[in-house]
Amino acid sequence: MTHVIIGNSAAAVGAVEGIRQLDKESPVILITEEPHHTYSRPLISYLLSGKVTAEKMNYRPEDFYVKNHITTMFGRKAAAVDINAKAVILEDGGRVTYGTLLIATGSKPVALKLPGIDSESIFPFYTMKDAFALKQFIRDGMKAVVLGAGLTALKAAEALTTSGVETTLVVRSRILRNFLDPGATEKLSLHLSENGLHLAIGSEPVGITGENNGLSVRLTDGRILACDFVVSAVGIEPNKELIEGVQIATEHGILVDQALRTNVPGIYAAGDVAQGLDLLTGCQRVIPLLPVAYAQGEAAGRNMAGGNAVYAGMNMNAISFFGLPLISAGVIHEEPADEVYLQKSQTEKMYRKLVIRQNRVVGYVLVEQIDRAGLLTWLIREKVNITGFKATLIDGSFNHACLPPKLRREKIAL
Amino acid sequence: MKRIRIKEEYCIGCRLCEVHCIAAHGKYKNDLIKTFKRDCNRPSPRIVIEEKEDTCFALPCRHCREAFCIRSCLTGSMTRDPETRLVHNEVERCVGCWTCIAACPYGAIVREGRHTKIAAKCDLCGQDPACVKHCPNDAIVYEEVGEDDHYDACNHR
Amino acid sequence: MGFTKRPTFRVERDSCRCIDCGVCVRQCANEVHYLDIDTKEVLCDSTNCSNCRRCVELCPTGALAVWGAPQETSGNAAWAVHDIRAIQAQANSGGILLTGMGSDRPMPGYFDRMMLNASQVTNPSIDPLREPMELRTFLGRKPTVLQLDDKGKPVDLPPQLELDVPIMFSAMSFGSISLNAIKSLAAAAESENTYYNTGEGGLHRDLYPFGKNTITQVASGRFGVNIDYLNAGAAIEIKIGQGAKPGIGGHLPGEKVGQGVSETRMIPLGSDAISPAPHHDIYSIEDLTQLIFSLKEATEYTKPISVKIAAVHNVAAIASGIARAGADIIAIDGYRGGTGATPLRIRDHVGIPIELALAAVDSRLRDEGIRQEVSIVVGGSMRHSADVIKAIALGADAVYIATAALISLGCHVCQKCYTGKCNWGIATQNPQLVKRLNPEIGARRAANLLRAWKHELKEMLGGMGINAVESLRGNRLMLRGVGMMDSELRILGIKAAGE
Amino acid sequence: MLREGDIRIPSGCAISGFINRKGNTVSGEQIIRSIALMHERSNGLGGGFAAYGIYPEFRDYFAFHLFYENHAVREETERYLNKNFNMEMGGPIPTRKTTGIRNLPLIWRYFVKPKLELLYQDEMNTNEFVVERVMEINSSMPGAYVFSSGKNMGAFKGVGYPEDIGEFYRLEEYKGHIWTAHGRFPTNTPGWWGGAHPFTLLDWSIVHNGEISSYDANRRYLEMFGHKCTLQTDTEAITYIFDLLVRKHGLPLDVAVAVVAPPFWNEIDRMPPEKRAIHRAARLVYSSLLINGPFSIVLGSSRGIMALNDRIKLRPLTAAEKGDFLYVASEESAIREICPQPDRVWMPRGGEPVIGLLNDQALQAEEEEGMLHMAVGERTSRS
Amino acid sequence: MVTIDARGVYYMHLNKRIRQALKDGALEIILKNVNGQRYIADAIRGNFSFSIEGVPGNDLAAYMDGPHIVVKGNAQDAVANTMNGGTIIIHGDAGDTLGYAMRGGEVFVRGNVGYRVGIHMKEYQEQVPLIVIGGKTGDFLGEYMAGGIIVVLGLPDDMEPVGNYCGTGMHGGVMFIRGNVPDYKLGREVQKTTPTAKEQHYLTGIVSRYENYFGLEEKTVGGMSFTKLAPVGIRPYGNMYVKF
Repeated sequence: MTHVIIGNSAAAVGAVEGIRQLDKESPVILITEEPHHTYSRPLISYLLSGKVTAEKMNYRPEDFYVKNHITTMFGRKAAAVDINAKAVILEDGGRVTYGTLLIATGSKPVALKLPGIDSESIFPFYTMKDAFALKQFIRDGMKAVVLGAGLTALKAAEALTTSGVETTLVVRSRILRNFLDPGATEKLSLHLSENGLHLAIGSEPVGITGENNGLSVRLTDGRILACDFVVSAVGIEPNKELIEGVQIATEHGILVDQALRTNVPGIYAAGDVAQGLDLLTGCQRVIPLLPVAYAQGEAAGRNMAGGNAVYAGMNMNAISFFGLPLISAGVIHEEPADEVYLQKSQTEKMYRKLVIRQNRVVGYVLVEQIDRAGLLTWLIREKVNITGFKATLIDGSFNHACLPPKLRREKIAL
Repeated sequence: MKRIRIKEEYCIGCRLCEVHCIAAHGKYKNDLIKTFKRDCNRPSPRIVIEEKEDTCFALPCRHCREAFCIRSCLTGSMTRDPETRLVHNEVERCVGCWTCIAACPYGAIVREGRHTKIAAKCDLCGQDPACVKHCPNDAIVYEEVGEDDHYDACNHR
Repeated sequence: MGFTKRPTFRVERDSCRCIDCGVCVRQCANEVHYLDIDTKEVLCDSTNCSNCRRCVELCPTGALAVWGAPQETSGNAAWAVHDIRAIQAQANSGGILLTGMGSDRPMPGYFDRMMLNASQVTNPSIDPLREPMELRTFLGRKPTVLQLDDKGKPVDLPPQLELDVPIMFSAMSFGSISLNAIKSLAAAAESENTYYNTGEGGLHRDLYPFGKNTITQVASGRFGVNIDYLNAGAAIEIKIGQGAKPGIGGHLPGEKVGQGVSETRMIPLGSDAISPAPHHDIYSIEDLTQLIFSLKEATEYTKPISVKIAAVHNVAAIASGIARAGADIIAIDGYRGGTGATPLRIRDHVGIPIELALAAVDSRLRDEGIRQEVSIVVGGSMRHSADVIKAIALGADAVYIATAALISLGCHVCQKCYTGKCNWGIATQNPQLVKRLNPEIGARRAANLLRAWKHELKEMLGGMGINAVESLRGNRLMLRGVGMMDSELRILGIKAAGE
Repeated sequence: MLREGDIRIPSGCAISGFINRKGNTVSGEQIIRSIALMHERSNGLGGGFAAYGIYPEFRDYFAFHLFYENHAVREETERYLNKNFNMEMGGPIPTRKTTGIRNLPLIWRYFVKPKLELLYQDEMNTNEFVVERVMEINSSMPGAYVFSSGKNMGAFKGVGYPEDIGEFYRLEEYKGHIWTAHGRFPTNTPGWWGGAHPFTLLDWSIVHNGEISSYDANRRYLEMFGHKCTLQTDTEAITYIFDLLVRKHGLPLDVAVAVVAPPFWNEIDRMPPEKRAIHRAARLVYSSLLINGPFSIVLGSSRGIMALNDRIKLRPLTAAEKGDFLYVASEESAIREICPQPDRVWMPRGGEPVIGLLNDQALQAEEEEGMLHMAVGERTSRS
Repeated sequence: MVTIDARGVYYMHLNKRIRQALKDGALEIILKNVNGQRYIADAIRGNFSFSIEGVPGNDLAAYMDGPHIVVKGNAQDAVANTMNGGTIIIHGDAGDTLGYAMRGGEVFVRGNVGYRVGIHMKEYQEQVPLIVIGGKTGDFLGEYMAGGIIVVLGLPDDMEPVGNYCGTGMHGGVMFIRGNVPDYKLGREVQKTTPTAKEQHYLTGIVSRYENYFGLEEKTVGGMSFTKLAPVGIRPYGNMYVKF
């Protein structure tokens, strides 16, 4: 049976590895509009700031596809899927028939609709290509305005600042509100400011004027930010054009069950394009995070190869800005019935929040002191009843020795 | 394949494993005094003692069969050696995003030193683990295990 | 009284080598080492140092040393420092001085003044590495005449203990030492085919699998003694006395009676375990017969019964009585024997040297023609294999070792067993200290000790041209005394060197 | 200087012996030639012989051979003998002047029977009575020493080379069916006649080559049972061991052999159960009677002879057969000297006894209640 | 039911026969003409019953665990030595060291007992040994006592029920002595109190069991009150020693 994968990022790589764990023989065809090897999309800000070189962007070694006996079709855009004929129709007219198909087309930036947005000095920041373009453009001493409050926007702003560009981040509501609670945002905001990133909080751009000699970004609060260029990173959305008109069920993304199956037999979806199971809520949700994409891809790949994998994702994000690490996972915004435990230092950046629901940890936010966060992630993922060692979680002394002996032995197989 | 096995009942909480782990991974290889007195960038211990009242034991990386760190790694630097089946971090490719720290259920991945942005974890010291060698009570042993006996609690999902 | 307690030992930290890793802090149960919160440095206060040397041994950089405290200079030839200190302690408290281990006084011993023989020309020494060398030893009553039935088959022999090496681990109870220490000895006894002794503290359930290498003890406290216990081991030993405290009972303080000890001794958690000085069913020798045979009845005559006594003045006559009372083994403990806790004056001033006691007992039993009816086991500071072989030449069938066994497990002879804070996990019931002794390591080390001594025994035997240990037993011609008085030579039954 | 017997003197030796299983007697000339051939193995400080069947006319009497230092002792001893025994005949043993023999004691011989009333009074059997009296004389009458006390047998020994001793005692004039001989190489020069081999008790005699490392262990055990080892010699102890095991404890000779030269434990452990049981029991009960160290012995008795090596064969021993004759000696040459063409020659293994018994007919003539129980085959082999 | 005539039978043979009978399935053994045979029921475990006619020898029921023994006569020394469980009813007097180191089970003696009774008696979890003595006791009653219950009824009410040095070294358990015990007779480790109501109720039960076992009329044991003896502390010698 031929397995076909559309995509070339984490979910696609996960699928390749998932398939090959169980099926070393069957042909696998990977179709991607990108003309190059798989790379790690989150690293584009590192590329911009010069922390990594293009060569080190590779998400897997150069020979990865060869070693896994994958037929790659780089630079070939899949245009449509013919579910009756079980074939992928390429933009260039080619057809690739499949036994199983994985749609891992990822997401694309949300286009900002704004007067003047079509200026040449307005840069998207989503692909390696975008990062290269921006890197070519910037010069020390330039001024930039970054639009957006998500991870991409912040990483771009950080990279620009680090590169000597005086940068202002325009944030409509709150920085990283999907990942941080207000307390953590406060710590982060302070840190960003201290490191020279200007923040324009609580406003939106209403228009951009000017041309090559300088742009002016007008904000809702009346301010006008002069800059040399604008980076737009206001959000992403699932890249599901491919299946328009096909009977594959979608909401925000392509709906998949816990086995990553779409409603059409033989067709799977994974990654940013998929709207898969959320471990915590049990609902289907797009979770546009690389670890989730990879894990979904891997599970989908196993299932394509006849395996029996299930996966439910959860919010889990680790990031750092100007050296300040932050990790959050699960439920960040508590509900009224939840117990919340907060620790924060008045003078330092340390911040720690724990959300407990029915004697189970359901979420946490850590700033600065992030060590061993995975223990908490594990508690969330395994839905461990914390009665008996809750106090150690609250005071922060929690470690494996605090677990009840039976649970500890099961986990660690001492 | 050989793996580290820990024996909770014999761990005496002396933390010699941590001390020797630091020295084994520092630039003055295995020289404790130089490592601790001269290396202000000395590495973090890859093994930590878990301790609570009467209970204590060492906990290094389990090299899980289904490793969350590998799945989570943003750069692909966390990989599994096809020969030894060990999970290791290619430090040249690691950017210190700490996603692995968020993912590792054992808390066995640490931030290296004070100033680097590299994740560090147990590498079994090239098949001769310093922690095992210096454990005074054989609470950490290095022994042959079958593929299926691999101590691993991560393969639930 | 407002005097500051002065340290007996001085801990010295070489700051050039100390890396402030804190291993010493975590290992010292006496809280000598500590981490200074302000300076983040590891410091120490010697006041409570017992010189157990745990910190010295575990310090990864060798930064620590422990010395005898230098300010103790007030003694003189007539008034030794320890005498002065004892008076001060008693003036403070009004109490009986309590101490642990065997005596640290230079008690006269004879092993070091007896030299072994070796073959030269007239008979060959034997190379034990390549030629057979037998140490197998049987303990138990031997019939005077080997009775054969009509078919020439031997008629039932009395039960025997069979040892591959004539060294056993002496009685140390669970309570006085940790379960891990006992497990170590039990496993070593199993691997080397010899026996360990439960002492009077009962038999923990984890030790039942070692039954065939176990000697269970019945002492005056009868702790943990029930039918299962009596049947669990290979032999039963009635403890009358021990060398470190002849005539004195035992006392395990309630704080050492934790869950395990409580279950094993079958006494309530936290209660004192007091062993009366005598067995209250033995006030005379015929009562001993009664106890011996009650145990034989209880075990249906399947196990040899040993009787352990301290070496005291009249030991030869007592031993003869014990043999005639029906004991199969007599264990004699000399005045240098150790213990977990004993009144100091008793330990240092009661009893007689094991060498003389052994020689006297062996001779006496031979004079009475009953030596074969009972095996003799001696203990009390058997420091090395040469002590063992000399004891056998004097007439012992086997020896008991205890202090040496504990040293093999890690004991550094700091003599503070009675505090319950043994940093080596041996003489303690504190779970965190107990786990410091990994019984797998302990078993390996104790077995190594036995094997090492076994090799040495063989080497010395081979030198004497003897290839079976029984040919050395009571073979006093293989010994010569140096620097002894005639009376001592006579009692030992040996000639002076050169004769 | 301490006299031999007060101290223990290790020594090396030559031994030889033979038996005619039909009981046919030969003169002492042969055994002298045999032992003389091994002249180099001795140093002139001891030689001796045991001969069985030499006193047929006194078959029912214990033949006591004694050394006396002087006539006063002799008279005292004779008083003691007369008090305890009925004496059939007594007088000096005939000797001849020989150049190699000096410093000779008085050497007397008596043919005696225990006084019946004393036997009844002490409730003792004859042998026990005799042993006790011999021990008494040897331990408490300085200057008197019984060196032979069996029936229809005798030991002849002294200080000198064995061939000289043989000549001195005029052994060519005796005819016996068992002869054993010994040439001694002691490590000092005590010159005491009692120290020479063979050592005897009742009709046991032993000639021994080697030194027993287990001597004191053996001795102290034996002494518990009334054997007084007065001579500080290991050979004497061997005699007593066999006396204890075979005569007093009634064990078969092969069990006695399993005591004195037992197989190693690992061999015992590999034996079939029944055999293992007897070997285990023998070693366990009589562990103190294991004879450790180098030895080869020829044990003589009125039933026959047994030659035995220590269990790891640290001393030489050769055996040979020719017709009714069984020969054993330290060296093959000593056998070939008197039996040039044996039917068979072999070297027994360590701990493997070579046993030659008188056949039934010959035995009938020698039978005596309570003596030997060599209820074993001619040769026992343990493997 | 098996009856064994013990007249002239050496104890080893008698006990061997008893063990054999039990192995063969006997549940009840009647021993007739017992006179001095030692170790009867020594280390016997199980739900057996013994009826002993005569005077059993020393160490009756040593290490015993379970059986029910009725002695129709006096018993000698060391009855119930280190006993673990079972019941012994003695229809007469008993000797010294009865119940030495006894850990469980019950002994009822109709008459007097000797010295050192209940010495070093213990208890462990649900095992609480009980000795009930109808008559008087010798000195050192309950010496070293570490657990269990001793009840002395002191019948007839003509003189003090216990001897001197009662409860010396006692560090566990409790004794109830019917009538008074003058202070001079007590070890310094013992304190004297009055039984609680609950204990009184317990003692009433004990008394009626005593009367029952020995076929006595109700109220044979008169109404005299009990003195309770209990240890001052569980660490009687805690301050005796100075760590050196």
